[in-house]
Amino acid sequence: MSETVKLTRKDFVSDQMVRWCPGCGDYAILAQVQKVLPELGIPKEKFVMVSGIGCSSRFPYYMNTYGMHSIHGRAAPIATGLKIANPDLSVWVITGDGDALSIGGNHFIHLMRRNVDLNIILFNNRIYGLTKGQYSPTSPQGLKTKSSPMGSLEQPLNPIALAIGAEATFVARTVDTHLKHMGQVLLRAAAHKGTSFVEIYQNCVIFNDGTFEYATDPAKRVENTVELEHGKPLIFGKNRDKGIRLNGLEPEIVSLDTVEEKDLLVHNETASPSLAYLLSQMRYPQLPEPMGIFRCVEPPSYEKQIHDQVETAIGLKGKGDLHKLYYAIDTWEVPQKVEG
Amino acid sequence: MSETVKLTRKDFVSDQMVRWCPGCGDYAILAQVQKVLPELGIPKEKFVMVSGIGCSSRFPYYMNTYGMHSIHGRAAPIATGLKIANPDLSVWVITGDGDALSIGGNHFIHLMRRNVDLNIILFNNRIYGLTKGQYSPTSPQGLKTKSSPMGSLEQPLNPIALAIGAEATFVARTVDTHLKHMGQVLLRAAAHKGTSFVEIYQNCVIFNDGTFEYATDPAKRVENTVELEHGKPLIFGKNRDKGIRLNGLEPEIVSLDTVEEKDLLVHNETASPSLAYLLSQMRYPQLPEPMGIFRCVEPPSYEKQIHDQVETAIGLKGKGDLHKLYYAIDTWEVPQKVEG
Amino acid sequence: MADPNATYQDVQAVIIRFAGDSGDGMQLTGTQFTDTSAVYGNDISTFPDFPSEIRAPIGTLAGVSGFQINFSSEDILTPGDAPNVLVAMNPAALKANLDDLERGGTIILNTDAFTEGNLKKAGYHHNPLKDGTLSSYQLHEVPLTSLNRTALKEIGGLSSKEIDRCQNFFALGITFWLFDRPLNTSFKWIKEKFAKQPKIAQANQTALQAGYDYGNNVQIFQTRYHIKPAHLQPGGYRKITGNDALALGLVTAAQKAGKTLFYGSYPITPASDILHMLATLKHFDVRTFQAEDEISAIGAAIGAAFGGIFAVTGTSGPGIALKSEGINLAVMLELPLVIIDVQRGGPSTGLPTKTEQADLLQVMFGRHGESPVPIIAPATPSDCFNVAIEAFRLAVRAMTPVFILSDGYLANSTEPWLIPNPDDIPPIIIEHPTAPSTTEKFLPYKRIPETLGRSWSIPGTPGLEHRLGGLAKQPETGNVSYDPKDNEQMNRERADKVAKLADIIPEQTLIGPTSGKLLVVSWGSTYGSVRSAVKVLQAQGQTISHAHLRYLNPFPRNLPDLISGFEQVVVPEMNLGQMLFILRIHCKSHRNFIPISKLKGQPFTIKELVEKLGALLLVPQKVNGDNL
Amino acid sequence: MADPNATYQDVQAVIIRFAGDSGDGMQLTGTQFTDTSAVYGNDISTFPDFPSEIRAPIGTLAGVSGFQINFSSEDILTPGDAPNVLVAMNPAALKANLDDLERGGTIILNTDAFTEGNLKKAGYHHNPLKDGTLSSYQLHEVPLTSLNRTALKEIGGLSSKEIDRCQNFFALGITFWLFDRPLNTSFKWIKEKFAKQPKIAQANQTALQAGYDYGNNVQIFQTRYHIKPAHLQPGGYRKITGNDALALGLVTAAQKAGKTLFYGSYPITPASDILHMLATLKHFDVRTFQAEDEISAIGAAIGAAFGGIFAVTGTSGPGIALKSEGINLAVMLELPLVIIDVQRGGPSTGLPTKTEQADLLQVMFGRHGESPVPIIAPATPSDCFNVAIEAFRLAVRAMTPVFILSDGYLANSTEPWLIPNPDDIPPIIIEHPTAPSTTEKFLPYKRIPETLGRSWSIPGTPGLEHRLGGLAKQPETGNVSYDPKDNEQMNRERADKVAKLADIIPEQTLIGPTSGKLLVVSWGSTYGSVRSAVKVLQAQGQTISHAHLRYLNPFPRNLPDLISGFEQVVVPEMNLGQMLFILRIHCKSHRNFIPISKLKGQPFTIKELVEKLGALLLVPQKVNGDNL
Ligand SMILES: Cc1ncc(C[n+]2csc(CCOP(=O)(O)OP(=O)(O)O)c2C)c(N)n1
Ligand SMILES: Cc1ncc(C[n+]2csc(CCOP(=O)(O)OP(=O)(O)O)c2C)c(N)n1
Ligand code: SF4
Ligand code: SF4
Ligand SMILES: [Mg+2]
Ligand SMILES: [Mg+2]
Repeated sequence: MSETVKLTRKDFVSDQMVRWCPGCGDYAILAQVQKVLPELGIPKEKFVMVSGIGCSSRFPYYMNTYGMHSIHGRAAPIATGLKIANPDLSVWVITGDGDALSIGGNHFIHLMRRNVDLNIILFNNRIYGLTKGQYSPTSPQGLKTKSSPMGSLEQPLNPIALAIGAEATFVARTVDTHLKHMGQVLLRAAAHKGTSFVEIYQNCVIFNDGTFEYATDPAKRVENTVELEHGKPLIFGKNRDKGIRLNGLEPEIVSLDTVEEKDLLVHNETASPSLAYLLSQMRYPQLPEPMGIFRCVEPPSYEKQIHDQVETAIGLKGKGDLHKLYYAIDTWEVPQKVEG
Repeated sequence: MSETVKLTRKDFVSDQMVRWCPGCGDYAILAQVQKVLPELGIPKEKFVMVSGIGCSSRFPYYMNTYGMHSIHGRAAPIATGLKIANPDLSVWVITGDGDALSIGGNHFIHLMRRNVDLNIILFNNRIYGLTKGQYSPTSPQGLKTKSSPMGSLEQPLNPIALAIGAEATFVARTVDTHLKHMGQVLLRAAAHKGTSFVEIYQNCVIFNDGTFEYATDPAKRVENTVELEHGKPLIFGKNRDKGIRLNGLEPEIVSLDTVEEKDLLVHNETASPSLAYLLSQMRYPQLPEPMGIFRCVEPPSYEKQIHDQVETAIGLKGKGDLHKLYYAIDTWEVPQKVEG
Repeated sequence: MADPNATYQDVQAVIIRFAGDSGDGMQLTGTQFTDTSAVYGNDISTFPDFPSEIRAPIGTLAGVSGFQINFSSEDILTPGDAPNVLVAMNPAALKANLDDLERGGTIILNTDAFTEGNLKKAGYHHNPLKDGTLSSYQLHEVPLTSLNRTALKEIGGLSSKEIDRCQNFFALGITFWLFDRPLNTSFKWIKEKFAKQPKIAQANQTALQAGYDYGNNVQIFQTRYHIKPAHLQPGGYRKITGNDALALGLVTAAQKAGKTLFYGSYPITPASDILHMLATLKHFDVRTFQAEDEISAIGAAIGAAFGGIFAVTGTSGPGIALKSEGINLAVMLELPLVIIDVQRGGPSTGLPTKTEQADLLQVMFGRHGESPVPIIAPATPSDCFNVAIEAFRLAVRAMTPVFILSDGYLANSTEPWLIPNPDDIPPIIIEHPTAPSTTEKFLPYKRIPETLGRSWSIPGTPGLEHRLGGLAKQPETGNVSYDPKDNEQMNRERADKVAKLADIIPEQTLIGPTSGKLLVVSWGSTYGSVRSAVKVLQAQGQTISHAHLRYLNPFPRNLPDLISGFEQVVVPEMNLGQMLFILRIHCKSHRNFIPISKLKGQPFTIKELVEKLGALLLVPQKVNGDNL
Repeated sequence: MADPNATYQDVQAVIIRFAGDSGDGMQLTGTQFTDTSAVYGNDISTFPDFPSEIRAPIGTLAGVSGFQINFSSEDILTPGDAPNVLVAMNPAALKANLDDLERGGTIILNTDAFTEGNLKKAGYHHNPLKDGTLSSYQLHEVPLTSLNRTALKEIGGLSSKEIDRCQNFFALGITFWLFDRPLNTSFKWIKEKFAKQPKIAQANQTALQAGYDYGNNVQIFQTRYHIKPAHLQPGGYRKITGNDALALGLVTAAQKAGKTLFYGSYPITPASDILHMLATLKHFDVRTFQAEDEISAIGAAIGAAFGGIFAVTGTSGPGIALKSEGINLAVMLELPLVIIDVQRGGPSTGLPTKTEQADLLQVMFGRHGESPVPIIAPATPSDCFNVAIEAFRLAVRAMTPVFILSDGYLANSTEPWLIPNPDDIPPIIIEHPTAPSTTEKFLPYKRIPETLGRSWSIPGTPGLEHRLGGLAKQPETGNVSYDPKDNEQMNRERADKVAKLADIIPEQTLIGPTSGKLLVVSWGSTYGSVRSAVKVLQAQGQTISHAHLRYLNPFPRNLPDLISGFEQVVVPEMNLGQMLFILRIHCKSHRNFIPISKLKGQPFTIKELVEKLGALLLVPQKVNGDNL
């Protein structure tokens, strides 16, 4: 089975009933992942989906791959251990805004800086779905929910900014309704050697319907988002007639009627992270929100370095020998007693 | 005692023996805090020092104020609860690079975004002191320690960048050997209403001696660091003859012989966080490391908003009345049975 | 309202279960039926049962949501065993619930939903309406969807989705007719709920009335049932769930102590509703903190307790696991704190929306080192109110964290609550120390002889500056001490002060003879079924006694004596024998403990307990203690 | 080497303690003495004792660091009770250790350090050298600092700090002379250690020799002592601590299974050294992961176990608290994993550098729901090696996490280890399933009848794709199931498979008669003192038996029977009676359990046990089970 049989979407559909609410954005993401994985040329048995707890975290059950639905917030370390154990696997972490950024926040930042070769997909619906609708770390300030009847008081986390603040090597954003874009981003994430972090704006029809409508509705999307392309200036709008220019460190919207393309901010995935951070600060409604790959650089991945150290150690000391190991410090011999 | 008796350094010295290693940078920080607190005009009984676990976290024992030496990594939530309970207190969180950024990383980022009115002092010695010298999340890659005999593999966290990635409202940096600077920064931190985060480069003589020598040695400091002053250009060097200019988004060192001051990068504490992030990326040896206040903005603090909601609720519903509360939903009366 | 076409029959109690898709509004329908019955004067007890998915695909077994109500003219203690009536909105609801229905019970179902597609989704290969599956029940086939549409078509301006959403009220109307309930409570509720959407209000009211009229007009029901009001203790009543009762109890405790209430929590089923309820009570100076995780929640509660206010943190089993290091700090600091564990099915994520009692040993022992913590367990939803207050009394007396051990069943079940007069609840008196005399040194860990607690000295008080910490301590001063003797002494003092709470804990009572062959010992939410089962057996003339424990650590002083009067002690628990385990240690001289274990995510039924206890009464167990 | 001026005396065993400032190198001095004695052929046992601060201020009691060695010509099992000889480098070291010294014991002290300032720092109001404090000891006053300076002044090129740092070797030289030890082992060590600093090497060697010569030349010692080599089992030996033995055992287990070893850990005293040791063994394909916290460490270990390699996570009590949610997941997933708890004084941060056994109930019960986990406890530092291998055998057999319960005493103590031949250690055979036959469906949770474990199927294997999860499961398929029966069945199966490990656990043995008046039951690190105390009593002709438990869950099959043969069962533990608690449950028919509790952060001494057990032999306890 590990010969290169051409895999299809169907190969990735498990026999378990999908149990999300009708209309949930999770369906589109599932479908897109099932579409992208067969395109990677990786045998099916090499894929592992690891998730935490949340609506989104039921994902592995629906994929006919290896998988683990673990505990809340802990998918990142579990996936890290798995990848260290077997770097051959293609490991995907499926998580939610609560799972990754609330209870799992510590693992999230440490995964970023370690740069383990994993792919994280964060289903950001700005709400706790599975526990029936409390505000999450990405909920907008003022959001009224069951646990914030007078409005949430907390400044939301910006997942992209946090990832960049934590030394992420691959950071991207897409939306549940833009299938083509999601597909492209997922392909790039899969190709990146190191931690690939993808935030997906996902609609929760039940508890936070329409929270990202400005970016998910195709008509509004073109006005309220801008697609990042490496080496290209930031242009957006239905007629692609608007661009982003830097005024000092402040991005501003300019009309291409009056400003030339060459004066626009040009995207560079491999630039210093200051650019990626700056882009993360472009927020609706003041500015169009960037979509696509914010940053992509490739220092060696963590598990690779672990393996390199193992190799180096073997090179230096030879393959471990238990006998030698036991005798590695001062030893002494107690001779056979000669009874007399 | 809560009359405005003039407090002095001595009032803040507890009767407990200070048990850090001779030469540890922690001594200087303790002395400086004991010097600054009496200057704040706050009665002594209002101060509370809350720490986690680590060498640095023994701090509260040495202060003759209220204090708590809690558990590893958890000072931030404890201080948050305390401040919510009593917003009148001046609460200081004392933590280490392991305490705040390793086990306590999640609380750290959430404290930043919530903006509780606390002052955090992070003693960054780039090592786990108390557990006898393992690498920490701020240790440079390649550092050989007990737990990384072939060199640490992890990209270090940049505490300033992480804080900014997590929506911090006050971010500053200073060093244990520069007492005057430390004092100024601590005063500013105390004045800020909201979470004030201060990173202090601290020398661990036993396990990581000299790790920040470039910034702590007075002679080297002037060449390798640049002091941030609001509204002023970034100028440094023994003869203050060098400056920082932006080349696109890349800071570069220029000589004031050839470049005019007006072309230098001017610091602005209240600018978009992109500037603070960019400054956090200036690292030795490529660039001088900024010292002082990276960012200072004052949205309302978390505990104040909680209290505001309480006030609003009381305004709307009147002060809570248990009788009304019990009867707030549909009730019915079972009448006294008339036996007959 | 009497209907000449139907005969009336008086019955003592009826158990009805509403079942449909997660989106069908069954929880709401059940709640409306409950409210009406409660206001009508019946004793009531309810139990909702929903899947852990929010809204699994329509029509599937996974998506079925149910709500059971037991309403009665007599005192009842549980939502009942087998329903007498099942209202099934679709084939999946029928399939998922049929096994539970009593033989010969009544089924009301929506025939419009029994389409080929829906039958398939529910896993029916044949239509149960046609293949005899339902022949031993009283089946009432109602084309609910179409009847409802017809009834509402006059209103106009409603989408067909909006119209179909009223179906549940149509079904409710039918049951109201069948059990002769007044409509006004629901009418009122609809009016208030949809005050801003008058069309929707009108639609729901119309559907309700139409359902009622349908019952009246269409002669599918031979009999209407009449359940008289119950002889409840006189007074004001309301319906209450365990979670709401906890929230009200906590607020009451704080008010009675003149304290601000702090609640730090990270959402988790089935505890989240406590947070939701408390978040609406800010006018009582309740400060809720939705933490980033459970570790932060306990941490903030510790900070708040240090700050001198009433601090609570609530969660379920997985959250307690995460909080255990923090709880241990609170034990060491000796700060008063209440920790709520609303237990659910475990281990791990287990059965998150179901009930279990298997966290007892975790809360008792799940911390490193010697770490004694008092534990109280409420017996019924309304008892949660009392337990919340009691927990604070213990916490401030002994200066210690205290556990409340509730569970998913108590959390979501409702029963009528005899509303107390808040003025009758005794105050909680706390004296925080103030500036010490100049001659004496302030000793934060000096023990109060009567309680062995320490004083609760709080930051902001001039002259009492001191440091708390998790390191081993010197007695009285609380200074860090590595002296072996100090460590042993402080460990023993912490154990003693918790044990000493038994001084103020009421003695254990029982119903039935005080000695004899069989004593049933229960704790927590099994109270209702165990007490009911024992009553049944006692009514049959059997000699059996029942002691229900509310105080699990320390136990009431007289417990060992009380137990020693019986030949056999049976302990029914929703776990594999955890209380039995602790009893065996505590009541060392008793040897014949017998477990009744259930780990099915469901409460005991009265019937199964009657059977199991009855069997024990017939065949006494060997007195050798080998029954675990 | 014989010295005409001194008389020789043969003694069986000597206990010597080196004490000084944390910076004085006492751990090193002790280690050198140990190594020399071990190589010389004595049986040895050592115990370091250091403060939790890294280097508290010089000269203070808080900064005193000590190291005790028991060396003997006979078999010894503990580092000894009261030292016979105390080497004190300063007044604080004298003050902190004097109480422990045997009456009449020998003191060697550095008079140069007895300055006014140092006396004050140590809290001495009078100079103990002058006020008669030491009159009942054999006092040897040595101006160590000045003698050492004189000895080293010839070398040149050394700072005075560097010279003074050699003091400890001067002191070591004196003790070497006193106990007639050869110098060559230390000479060799110095040479290797300071290979790159020849001056420093020369200085230390000179100091050592000078100290030795001082003993020889200055007639302050009347007698030299001679301790013959012990009659140890023939073979190769090395010194080993419990932590090192665990590390070697884990690597051995992995090699014997042909597996990569994964160790995920967050540093914590006293477990960190396991991580440090394993980090140096990368050439055995050991992959260490220093996690961001304990939760991540257990998570990564679970991931690694899923990945099919040998996964271990190690910590101390506070870390276990944090890991409990993760451990519970491993229980539910049924993955093999080893979890090490090196216990320290608790609760909370407690006494982090001291020892205790109070995590037993935590590892047994500290998880929500029913969550059975096997537990093994090593008895001695070298037993840690065997236990590590055994833990993996159990883990892969039952497909379960397994606890190893070590403690701070085992972790840091050393004893000679009879080095095994790795080829004699039986392999651990694991068969991972491969592609299933096309006719059968792969069932990840199908049980193997012999063990009740499941197969260990690993990602990367074609055709076995499956999903694990923390939700309740259907038997065999492992699919999510909310079916009440499934949940109960899986809970019982998990309990049964752990209980079934008793099939392969050796029967419990004891020393002494198999029935009688008194049985002592111990577990873990108390082995040495308990066995020694029992030997003493047996030698006195007392009838007493001793069973030491290594398997704590499940217990050996014969344990209840074995225990039932005795009138009284005494359980000495470094806690408030945790094992006694479990024994009482497990051995229900036995009623007379007696605790001996110690919570002082220190191991039992043989003497205190001899006294307490002796007293019990004189005054038998009432057989009413009321002794806890
Ligand atoms: C330790 C623990 N705490 C809390 C929970 C309850 N819980 C389950 S999912 C969840 C949040 C889900 O939000 P998110 O990650 O955004 O996922 P979504 O449901 O929105 O997809 C919470 C709080 C849990 N399962 N475990
Ligand atoms: C739950 C828990 N895990 C681990 C430890 C062990 N521990 C104590 S302090 C520390 C790290 C200290 O490093 P840092 O915060 O940088 O403080 P420093 O000692 O360097 O000042 C660790 C790992 C602990 N006390 N508790
Ligand atoms: S609750 Fe929201 S996120 Fe969860 S399945 Fe339903 S729509 Fe999706
Ligand atoms: S170990 Fe390092 S950080 Fe800790 S007290 Fe000593 S010098 Fe300071
Ligand atoms: Mg979400
Ligand atoms: Mg540090």
